[in-house]
Amino acid sequence: MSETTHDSDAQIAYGRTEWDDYHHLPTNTGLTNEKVTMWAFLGSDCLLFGALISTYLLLRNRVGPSTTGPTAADLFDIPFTSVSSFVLLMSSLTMVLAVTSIQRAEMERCKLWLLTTAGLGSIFIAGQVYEFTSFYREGLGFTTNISSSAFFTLTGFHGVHVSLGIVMLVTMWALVSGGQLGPERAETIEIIGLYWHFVDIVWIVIFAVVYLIP
Amino acid sequence: MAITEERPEILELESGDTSTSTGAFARPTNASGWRAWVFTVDHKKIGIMYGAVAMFWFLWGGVEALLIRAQLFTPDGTVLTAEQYNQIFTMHGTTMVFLVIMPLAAAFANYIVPLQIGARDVAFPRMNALGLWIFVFAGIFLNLSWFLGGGPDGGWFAYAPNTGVTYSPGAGMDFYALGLQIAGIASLVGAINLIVTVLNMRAPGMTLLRMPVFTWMIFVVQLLLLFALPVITVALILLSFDRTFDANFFNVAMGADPLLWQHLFWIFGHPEVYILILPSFGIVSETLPVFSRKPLFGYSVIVISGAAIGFMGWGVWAHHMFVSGLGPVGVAAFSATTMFIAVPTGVKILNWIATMWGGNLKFTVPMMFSISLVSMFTIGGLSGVMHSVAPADTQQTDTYFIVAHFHYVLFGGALMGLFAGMYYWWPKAFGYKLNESLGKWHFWILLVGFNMTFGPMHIVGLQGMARRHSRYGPEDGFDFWNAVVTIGAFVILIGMIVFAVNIVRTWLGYKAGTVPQEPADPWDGRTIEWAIPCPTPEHNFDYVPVITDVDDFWHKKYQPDENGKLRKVADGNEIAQKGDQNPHLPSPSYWPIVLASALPLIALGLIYNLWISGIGLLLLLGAMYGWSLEPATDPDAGHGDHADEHGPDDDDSPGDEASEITEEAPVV
Amino acid sequence: MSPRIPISTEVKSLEMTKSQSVMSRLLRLLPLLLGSMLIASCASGRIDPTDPVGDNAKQIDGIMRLSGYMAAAVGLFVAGAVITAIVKFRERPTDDPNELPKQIHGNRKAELTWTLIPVFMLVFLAIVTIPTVFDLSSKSDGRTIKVEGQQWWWQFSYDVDEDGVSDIVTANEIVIPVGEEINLDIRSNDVIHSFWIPQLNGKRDAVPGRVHSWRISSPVPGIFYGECTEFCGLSHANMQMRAVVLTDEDYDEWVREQLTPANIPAAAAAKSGYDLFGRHCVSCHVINGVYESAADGNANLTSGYAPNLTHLMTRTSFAGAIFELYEEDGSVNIADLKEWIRNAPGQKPSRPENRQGMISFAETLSDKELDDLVTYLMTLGGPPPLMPS
Amino acid sequence: MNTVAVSEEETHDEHQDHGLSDVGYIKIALLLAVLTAVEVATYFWDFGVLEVPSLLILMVVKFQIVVSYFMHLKFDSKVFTYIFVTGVILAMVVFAAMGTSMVFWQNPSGCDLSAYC
Ligand code: HEA
Ligand code: HEA
Ligand code: HEC
Ligand code: CUA
Ligand SMILES: [Cu+2]
Repeated sequence: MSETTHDSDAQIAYGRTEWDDYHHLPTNTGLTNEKVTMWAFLGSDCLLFGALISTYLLLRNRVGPSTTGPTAADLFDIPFTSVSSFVLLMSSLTMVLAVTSIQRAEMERCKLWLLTTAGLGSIFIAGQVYEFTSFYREGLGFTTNISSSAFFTLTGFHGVHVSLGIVMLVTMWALVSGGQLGPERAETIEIIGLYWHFVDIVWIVIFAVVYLIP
Repeated sequence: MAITEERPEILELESGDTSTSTGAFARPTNASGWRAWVFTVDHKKIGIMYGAVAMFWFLWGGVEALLIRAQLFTPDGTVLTAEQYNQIFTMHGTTMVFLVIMPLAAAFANYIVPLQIGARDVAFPRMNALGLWIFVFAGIFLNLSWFLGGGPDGGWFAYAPNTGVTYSPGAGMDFYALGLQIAGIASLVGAINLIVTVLNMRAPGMTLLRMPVFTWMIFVVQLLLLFALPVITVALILLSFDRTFDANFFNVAMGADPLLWQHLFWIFGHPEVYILILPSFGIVSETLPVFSRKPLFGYSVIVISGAAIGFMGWGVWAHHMFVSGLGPVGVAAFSATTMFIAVPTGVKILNWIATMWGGNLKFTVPMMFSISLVSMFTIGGLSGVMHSVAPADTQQTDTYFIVAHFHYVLFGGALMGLFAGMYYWWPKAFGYKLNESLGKWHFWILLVGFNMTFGPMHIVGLQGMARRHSRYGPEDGFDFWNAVVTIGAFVILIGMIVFAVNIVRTWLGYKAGTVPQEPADPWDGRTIEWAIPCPTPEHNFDYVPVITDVDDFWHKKYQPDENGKLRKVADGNEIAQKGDQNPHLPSPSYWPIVLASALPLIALGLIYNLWISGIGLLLLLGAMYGWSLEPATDPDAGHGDHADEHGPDDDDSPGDEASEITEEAPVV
Repeated sequence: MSPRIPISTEVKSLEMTKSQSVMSRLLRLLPLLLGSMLIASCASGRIDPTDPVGDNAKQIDGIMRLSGYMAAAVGLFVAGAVITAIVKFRERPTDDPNELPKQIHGNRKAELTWTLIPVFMLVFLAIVTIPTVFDLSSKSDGRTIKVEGQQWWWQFSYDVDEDGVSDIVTANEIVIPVGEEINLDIRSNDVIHSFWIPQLNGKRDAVPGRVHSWRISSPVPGIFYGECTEFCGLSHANMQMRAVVLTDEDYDEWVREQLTPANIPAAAAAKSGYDLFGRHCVSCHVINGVYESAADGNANLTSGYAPNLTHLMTRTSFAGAIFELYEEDGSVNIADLKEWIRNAPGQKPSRPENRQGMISFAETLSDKELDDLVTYLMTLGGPPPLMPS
Repeated sequence: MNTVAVSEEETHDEHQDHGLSDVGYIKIALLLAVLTAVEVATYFWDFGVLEVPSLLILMVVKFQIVVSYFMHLKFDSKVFTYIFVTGVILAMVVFAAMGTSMVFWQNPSGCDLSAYC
């Protein structure tokens, strides 16, 4: 530190601006840090699911000398999965309604839609649990063959994502109910909504390429 | 998701010098001693800790390298058993890549980027601390394997099925898979944090194309990490599931194709090598202009080529698989894409030379390391182009010719650049310069030792010496050069000891007053981190700088006179900020380190006993809960106009500033 | 600018501090050192890819040299430029510290030049490379030999009568006739290995679950050395192989001998060894004609395979070609062979407890028994058609 | 690069435009439901060669709709679009290349991948 120059007021400190305080600095993009964070995370997650889905697609029909048991695709129950896919799809609608209602400061509605969304998500998870157990009963466990390992890993990871989303939704519901989260923080709900919709579009892809395309 | 609950720290960093309780426990105070480090959320302290821990692992990775070299000093070496050798080279590669170069780059990214963009901290300081501690625990976890039955023994790219339980029954590969998974989480957290920081927290006027090149390169690297890490995450998940839960992903008897692992690993692995080199490219893009006293030649070209390298790096991964059986179409395609990555890299090299050309070169230590990056990396890059010729690579792959290539780019490139950065920014971080003449000894010994170590590897490689061989025979004719290589490695050790001596001596000297404190701008710097005192005050900037130019600080010092000739109009040290304003301190927190410590527990449990995982999981959940109850900055610190808006019971992170910001018209 | 500034100039230019000048005096010794190193390095080994013999290897060598010269040219240019810059533009004591060098921010033409020149060079390189890739991966109309890698040795199988069943199974030494482009079907029985005989061709991975084709040929008879180059676990360093290239007559003779099954020996010691073999070894090893029980693979090893020993003595080496089977005078290397049978894991790192590699018989067999076993093994064919020189 | 031009490269006037009304979202959801129904129909009726392409198209359309409307990407800052679309496209291109190389680009003389050999 150049002590010698300290008292000279001819010197201006480099970079003095009319904001002498960080408190009033906007972000450069005008976007909040949290929302950029969530989108960055979702961009990253695309590659996670990209890798899992392509792994499944590459492995689903592979057999070796010790392969036994059916493939996952042999056991698909399309009508059943269609219903649970539909449920998850509709939960995206209720999610968006939760966001619009908190933006309009309609807290009661917001709570309702949050819970509905979490509920629909739970139905989806229940469906998945049912699917897994029925596969298991039909002789397709996680370790049975290569297609089952790949299938359970892919859908399991999606299920974990959904479950995390449910936890977040219920937390949000609790916060809104407790009055700790008001309309001024609608963006928090919006960000969780982004996550929820992302999980939904991943399922849109899985439903089409894993379940429907033979 | 804790991530979303963080709030924009930049808006409010308040004095944490208090122990008032908020959240679940009393908050740590900012006091001093080790607590000031362990619970800190300050990007500068975090940066320094990243660096220190990485240097420790460098020592360890170096010891492993020396053991490798001792074994290969003579034919049929007997220093190590084959088993030890395999574990040691695996851990040497893994350590150097994941525990040395990446965290060293993270050290600079953390310390320097906020300063270069004029920010008070990164976007999410607690997340930043979390990343650091996860990385620390990942390193410890990986190396725990040495004490629990032996290190991983599958090579750093761990080709399946050799890494499955059938062929690698020890726990080593589990430590590898889970340890890298943990390290990956650290990098992902850090990457997102820095992306947000660079996007959102630049000083007014600092458009993307006024950003210093170092910040640019770090930004590109974080994007690469963001998109590359999930791929290795999946690969490691598949491997762990195979090993731990008997899945069949790499079980050939079940019809697995081992190439799947190779693809997944290298889809990550190749972007990874650019993750390793680009920070150093950024560093020399800062130092070369400063010590040539000329602006960077082709600023925008260098930035764009950096981004282009990052982008093209996604299309070349299979050049690591030229002999794996890709088939000629794939081999030809990847061979061609690989070649063309030399173009943007070459553009950078030539722009650096053009920066020096016609300059007024000062051979300070950082400059010498920077020049050695330019020349040594080129050698490594050119051997890379020789590998990209796929038919030729069928003779080169898995020989020491490859080992020579990647040490030239990693040591001669990445590490030389990082050393340049250390000497260059040392005064900014610690207030004094490292001794220049010891630095020159360090440099010359290192340069000689480096070329002695890795230069001859080209020769033995072309003569057919295969890598990852724990021995070679006397009849192979490799003895002479291997002896030279081993001696070279010990020369490197001497060089590094000189460096360590330099660090300790200058530090002691500084404390004793014989080593002078540096003013704000000791090198006649160009970017705004030199516009604040050395060492950086805890709050970074007194005032937000307004940026009007690339190399903004330099333009404040040098302006054209009436003839249009550039003249020095101000002394950097005098116009620099004084560091005597607004001591806003970020509030420290227990939670990052607590949360991070849960991860190795969970992983250990996956290897030994799921109950341990359960404990880890509880710890994780508890820490997340405590974390979210704790406001990002201590409201009781009683500073600022927002303190009253959210009292202690406002237990989730308030987002009001955020909405406030968007209401304010963006500054135009 | 000249790219050939001698090193000493660079050094002088950097002489600014005392420490440096000491260093630079050391550096001036460098050429001397380099010279002596070059002489020493001429002693190249027996596995040298820079001394190609086979057509494929020669083709590769050509393109490798081309890329090497290109790289060297670029490297010399860059080195020249860097050194010139260091020498010419270094700060001199006479420089006015207030005088700035000319501030140049860039130059579009220069950027374009050093983008386009590399592009042209690389387009050229790609044009040469791509056809070569396809060339080298085509099949020839020569005979096909099956190559199998396993921890940590190689097996070669010949289907002489082309009925789809292997007639000759041998280990570690692939015997081929001179001048013929042999097709290899490369497989693995456990982890990934890589087949490499550098003087004949580049390498090709042996990946379990896949068959990779590759070609080798040699215009001259002789023994060529190679090794496994994909990390395959503990004894990766000890998994070598040889290609024995024979004249057509020798090759036919070799085939004839290989097709002859083994006999039960008559002499006492050998008979005793034969019996011991039946007791201890047949669970893994096959000897055609007498011990075929283990037939095609067995459960004692993760790979399921141990070397077929029917014509052991026609090989020049054993155990992943790391031990010579014959002394230089042509007598059998009894010592190593006996030591191998006594304690294989002691001779070559392996993990028999994990079913990787041959088990130790140090506890099981007496010295006498070992001698008998070796005596028996010595009846199994031989001597080899070619000996290493 | 002269005066204090403290501007950003991105402008955010679109930012104010906050998506659709609730009714709008319900309509979108109905559309999605219909598209899903069509998808499921391919399971019950045979669409012949059209089946795979039509499923893929439907999938992309649904994806696009959810991202644009439910996730507001259509109305929100372009920064988000850049980040997210980079991820989506990288994933598609990279894994498509990996997949095709593992399935189609095999060594012509090598064995067919779907069979163990
Ligand atoms: C910092 C890390 C780093 C960097 C930057 C690079 C850069 C490059 N690498 Fe390297 N590479 C590694 C780290 C790195 N590599 C590692 C760790 C491995 C081994 C992994 C393992 O197996 O363990 C590896 C392996 C590796 C292989 C596989 C070899 C094998 O196993 O068979 C190949 C093959 O193509 C390759 C190519 C290249 C190329 C073409 C570049 C290019 O980016 C280089 C471009 C630069 C230049 C070319 C020099 C400057 C250019 C000019 C002056 C312009 C003019 C030039 C021309 C016209 C030629 N690398
Ligand atoms: C950045 C990466 C990096 C670095 C710096 C190094 C450094 C070194 N490497 Fe490394 N190496 C790799 C990355 C790296 N390596 C990788 C990825 C592999 C492949 C692994 C695999 O095949 O799986 C490899 C493989 C590898 C091999 C091949 C092994 C084999 O295939 O069998 C060899 C052999 O010689 C080798 C040697 C060395 C040597 C002698 C050094 C020396 O330069 C080391 C010198 C360092 C020291 C001696 C430490 C000195 C430090 C101090 C004294 C600390 C000072 C402290 C303070 C200042 C605080 N390395
Ligand atoms: C557990 C299985 C097993 C048993 C039992 C076994 N071997 Fe082996 N043997 C192997 C394997 C595996 C190799 C290849 C080892 C290598 O090269 O790494 C081998 C290699 C050999 C070789 C070298 C062959 C060559 O061409 O390289 C000889 C000779 C040999 N065994 C002899 C014997 C004798 C004699 C016995 C009985 C006393 C015996 N083996 C018992 C598994 C076995
Ligand atoms: Cu087999 Cu290496
Ligand atoms: Cu690469």
